[in-house]
Amino acid sequence: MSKQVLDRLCQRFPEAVLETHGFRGDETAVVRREEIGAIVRWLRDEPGLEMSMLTDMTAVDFLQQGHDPRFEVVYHLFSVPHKHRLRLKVQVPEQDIQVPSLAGLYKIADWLEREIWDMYGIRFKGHPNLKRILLYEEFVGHPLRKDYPKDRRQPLVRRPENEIAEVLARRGKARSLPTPGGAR
Amino acid sequence: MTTTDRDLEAPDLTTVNMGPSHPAMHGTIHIKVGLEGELIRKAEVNIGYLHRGFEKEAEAHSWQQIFPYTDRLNYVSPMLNNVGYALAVEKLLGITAPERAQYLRVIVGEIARICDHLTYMAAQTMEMGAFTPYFYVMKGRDWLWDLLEEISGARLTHSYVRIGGVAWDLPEGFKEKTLELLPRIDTVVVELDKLMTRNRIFLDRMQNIAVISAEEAVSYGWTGPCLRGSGVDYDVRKTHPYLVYDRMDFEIPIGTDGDNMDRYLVRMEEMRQSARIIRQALEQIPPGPVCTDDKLVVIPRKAATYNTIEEMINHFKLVIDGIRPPVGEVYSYTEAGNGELGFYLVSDGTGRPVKCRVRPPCFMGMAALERMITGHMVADVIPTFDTINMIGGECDR
Amino acid sequence: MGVEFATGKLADAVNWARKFSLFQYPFVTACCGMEYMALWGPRYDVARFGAEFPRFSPRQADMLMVVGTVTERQGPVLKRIYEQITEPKWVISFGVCASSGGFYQNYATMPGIDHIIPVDVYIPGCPPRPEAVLDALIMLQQKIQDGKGWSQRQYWVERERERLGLAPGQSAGG
Amino acid sequence: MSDEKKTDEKVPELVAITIDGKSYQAPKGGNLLQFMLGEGLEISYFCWHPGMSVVAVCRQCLVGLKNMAKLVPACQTVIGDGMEVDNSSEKVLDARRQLLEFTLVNHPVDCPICDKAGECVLQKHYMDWDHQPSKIDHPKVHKPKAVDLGPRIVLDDERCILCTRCVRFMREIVGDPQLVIANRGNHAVLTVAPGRRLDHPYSLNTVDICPVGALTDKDFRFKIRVWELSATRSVCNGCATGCRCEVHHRRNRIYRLVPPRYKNHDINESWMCDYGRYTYKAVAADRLTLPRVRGQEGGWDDALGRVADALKKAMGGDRSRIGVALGADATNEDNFIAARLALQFLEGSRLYLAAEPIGSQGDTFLRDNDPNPNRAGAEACGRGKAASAEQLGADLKEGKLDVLLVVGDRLHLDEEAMGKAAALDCFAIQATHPSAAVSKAQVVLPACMWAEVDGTITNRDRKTQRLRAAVAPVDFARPHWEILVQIARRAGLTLDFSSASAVFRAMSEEIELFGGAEWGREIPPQLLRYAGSRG
Repeated sequence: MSKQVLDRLCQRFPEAVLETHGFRGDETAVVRREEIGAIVRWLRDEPGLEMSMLTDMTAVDFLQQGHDPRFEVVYHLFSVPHKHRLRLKVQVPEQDIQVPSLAGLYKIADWLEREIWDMYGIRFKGHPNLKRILLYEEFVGHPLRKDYPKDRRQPLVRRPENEIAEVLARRGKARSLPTPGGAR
Repeated sequence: MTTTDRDLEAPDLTTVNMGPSHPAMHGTIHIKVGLEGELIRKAEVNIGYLHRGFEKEAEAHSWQQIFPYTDRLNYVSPMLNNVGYALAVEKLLGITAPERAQYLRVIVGEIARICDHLTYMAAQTMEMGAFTPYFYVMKGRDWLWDLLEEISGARLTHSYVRIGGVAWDLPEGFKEKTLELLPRIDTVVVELDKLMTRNRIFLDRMQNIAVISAEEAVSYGWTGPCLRGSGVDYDVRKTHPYLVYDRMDFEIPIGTDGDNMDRYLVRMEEMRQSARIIRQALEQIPPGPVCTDDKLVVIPRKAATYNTIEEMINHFKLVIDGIRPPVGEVYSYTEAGNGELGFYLVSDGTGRPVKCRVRPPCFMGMAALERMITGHMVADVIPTFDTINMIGGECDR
Repeated sequence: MGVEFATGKLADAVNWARKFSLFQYPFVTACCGMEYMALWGPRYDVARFGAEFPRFSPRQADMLMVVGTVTERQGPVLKRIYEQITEPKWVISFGVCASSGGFYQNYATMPGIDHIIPVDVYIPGCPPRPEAVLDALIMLQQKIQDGKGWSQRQYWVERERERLGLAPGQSAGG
Repeated sequence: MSDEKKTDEKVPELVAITIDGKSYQAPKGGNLLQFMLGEGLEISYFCWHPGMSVVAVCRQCLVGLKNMAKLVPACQTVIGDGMEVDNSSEKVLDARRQLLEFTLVNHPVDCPICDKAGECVLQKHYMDWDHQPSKIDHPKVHKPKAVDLGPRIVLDDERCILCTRCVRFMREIVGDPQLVIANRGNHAVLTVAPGRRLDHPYSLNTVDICPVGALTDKDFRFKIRVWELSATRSVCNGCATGCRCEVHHRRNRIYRLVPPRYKNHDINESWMCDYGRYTYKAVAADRLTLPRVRGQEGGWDDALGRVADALKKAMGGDRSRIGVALGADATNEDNFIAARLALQFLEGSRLYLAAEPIGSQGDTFLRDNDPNPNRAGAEACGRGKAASAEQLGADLKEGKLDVLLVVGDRLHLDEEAMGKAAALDCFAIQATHPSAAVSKAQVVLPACMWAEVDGTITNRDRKTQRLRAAVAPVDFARPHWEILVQIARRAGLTLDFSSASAVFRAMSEEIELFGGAEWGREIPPQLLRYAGSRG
């Protein structure tokens, strides 16, 4: 079922679909970044497809795998009337890190895109208010990038041991303090 | 805490902050409403207060080690998350659990679903001021937790499911206990029904409040009880049957007008259906192994591990380097308490996921909350928020 | 014999009264909340210990129960609530996440609430069983009866501050 | 397990062969196993090593050849024209499984206490090829355990699978056959030649190439499990050879240095000397952690301020009375900044090069007589204007200097010169460890060591290689170049660099020696766990 959808997509947008593959029954199409809006709109409105639900949307960072381009944004579409699914992917280079927004097509895209911006720092062109959703505005960087250290915390409340450490530093004492419970 | 705020500031609006720590905001969430009198003109929903970096942790652990983290996603029904994650990894590996394990997963999953909906009822009613049902519900939930504890050894965070099956078989006399318990659970549901469903005040605060049309619900990516409350017939267990749900005979309750009351009634009915499923599963469950014997997936028995070098190496490599799925990506979805719980896994062939994305059902609900409460009274925020049944661990991950 | 005796006895009486009328502020954030609900439920009726009555206004509460993971984003909220509670106040850290961050050791979570507020009783467990919570409650009551105050970590912080000649911080927030 | 083909100078004739029906262009007369590994094909082996002779004792790399009844070891097979290799048929895999089973018959159940576990080739092959339960219920043959083989190495004979890699290494690579295999059959044991100990200065390489946990390093064993470690690629700073190495560290503590495994590159192939391996200890041992002014520990502001003031004062007057000494142990970036400070901003000031005198500790294999890791680079940075340390001593004695700023720990002066230096207006030194010069200096600025900084160093063959920061700087230490930039700022000089890579860019434009050098991409430390065994 999903296979036919994929085939129709390839017929309709032969130049926009860069690559397709199926793994464990998940049909995937890698499409050109600029076309994603048009493609998704077509998938949503075309009779017989009607992929009315944007089930999920996320990004992947392939830093360790050394892929180029480094990021991928992944869309999972689902057709409530016809019960078929399709996965779309667009590749995002690190230099020009932005993707057209789908906020106009699906209501949920608004928050999902905000989350991707929050976690990966991928900009969405045309998004109404692209700001952090899970983390706080004071947070610097994007934690789900592979080069963000897992345990680099950015506290909002100053820790007492930090204050103590600063005082010690000012007075020229060693920095490493024994702290019960460990000041991480 | 009442403060005026800049970005919601308009000449005629009073801004009220509800949360992050608020009696009715189970889990921490922040709703900022701009009021005109008691009418909500503007609203802004802030989530993320319970963002604990699930995905970052998952990327730092081996495939098996992620189970305890999935427990704490939707911590009202941990078993369902276990099952969902296990199915995702099995899809990635291209293996299937033995039949008995699949039945066990159905059984524990449906018990967890009842717990989930009972907890929802407790929150819904208590936060609307009706404290009595809370005690009825807690009574019932503790009974169910006793069952799950007998199976898994833990009251709440079970980690009972394994990749390729489940940890161990049912304890002695489990079937009898469950069959004896289910009627008592039904009575709890009936009591709840009698207490609330025809209660005048309850109805006033639930009926025709926060109506969401089917189109809107779909566009918001709703799934599960909320979507069905809006009259859309979509339940993963029916449309894409997984495990052995295709052998079960059960109904999917559908709402009509998509208001708070429908979302409440759908859950009420689902508890009864889950009980049906459990009964059938307990009847049908075949004997047999509860886990695959694939050496590359399941760690060997302790006795063999400690006495032969082959099993020792096998155990060692599975624990240290972890399971090595093939390179690839899968999106696997199951019906959790709040709807379609999806896992999008990307593997590069090493023992750790490149990406372990959770598709949180109630995240979609929260996205719609702003639209749902705008135009209603400030008192309607609480019941509306409750019908979404937002679970912090799942929504913020 | 005399004044000290009388005042000493008076303090005991006050402490005795306090320990059986703990008004708790439940700062419920996460999974532990499920066990916290069970704690209220009919089976493990916390009312037996005079601590059943939740006050959702910090100004009327005297025991802060931090239930579940506290993230860095919640830090200011928690600290503010703690500071709004009037003296005398006690804090129970419910579950490992609140006590030490548990197995969430990453950018988002706080490695234990005692990094920003003092804690009287830590309850281990993920989540702790209600029995453990009741035990902790009894321990806290004993602590109140004895008129004992802060946690070991708090002593450490204050000692350090004193050693450096800083102003004594009433809360560990510094 | 990424192995690279040896790059021969003369391009060999390519012939067509097929492996599992797939056709390849292979070098005629080449080694089949090596070729298959180079092509990334899955094949198991224990005894073969690119740097050593082929003995085919483990038989683990058996493959099938067309028109050949028996299976043959790939490592001993010479590639010929039209060769048809079978690497995946059931027959081949079954043979390998049986071989592994035999290898495991007498192998002790030691993984939990074995230092190699986690990077053990035997474990890897069992999981990749065999993974079937044990069929043997006989008691295992017992052999000597925990044999003290030499000053640095402990041997466990039960774990040894008799691949003879270590024996061949001692005989062929370092030409000192200290190890032998004694006895016969399943009583064969690895041992040292009678009356000898395994004390060769390159003996620790046998630990690296040991596929199992038979030979272990006394210094490393039982400190940490290997899968906890992260690897950062860097360069050994033990001498002027500049061997490439991997720094294995966890939580800002270094546990060992190892050569990159099986990489056949020009400098040190996959070997390292024992001395170089232990140079990591200096990174943690009694470091200078805080700035000192006249022996008083204090904050950075004070210390930097004093140096800057002294410079300003001296700049006003005769600039030839300012002396700056480059360090032969500092990175090129550090020396480049120091040289630019001296030659451009302090026009007319004197430039020196502080370096350890050349000794006689070197040998013909890897270790060099010159103990300075970066003499060539420092000289290049000095643009030939840098005078020797002796010259510096002479100038001090003649009282030609008022201000002296020294980069690095390699300054050695005789008593008199030292005394003169101590009496200068300002004698500042950027050092990592206490030394005579440090004790005399008025301002001591704690600097980072090679394992704590990003940068490049240039070895005796004028080859520039990249250092990568493996651990965080100890307490308050800072990189040399950063200290210099801050001094310059405070002295009112616009020496603006924000990162070592920026310095490198400027450097590679100005100095032709670094023109061809590459900064390389930033590789985050790789956790040894999950990435699979290093075997």
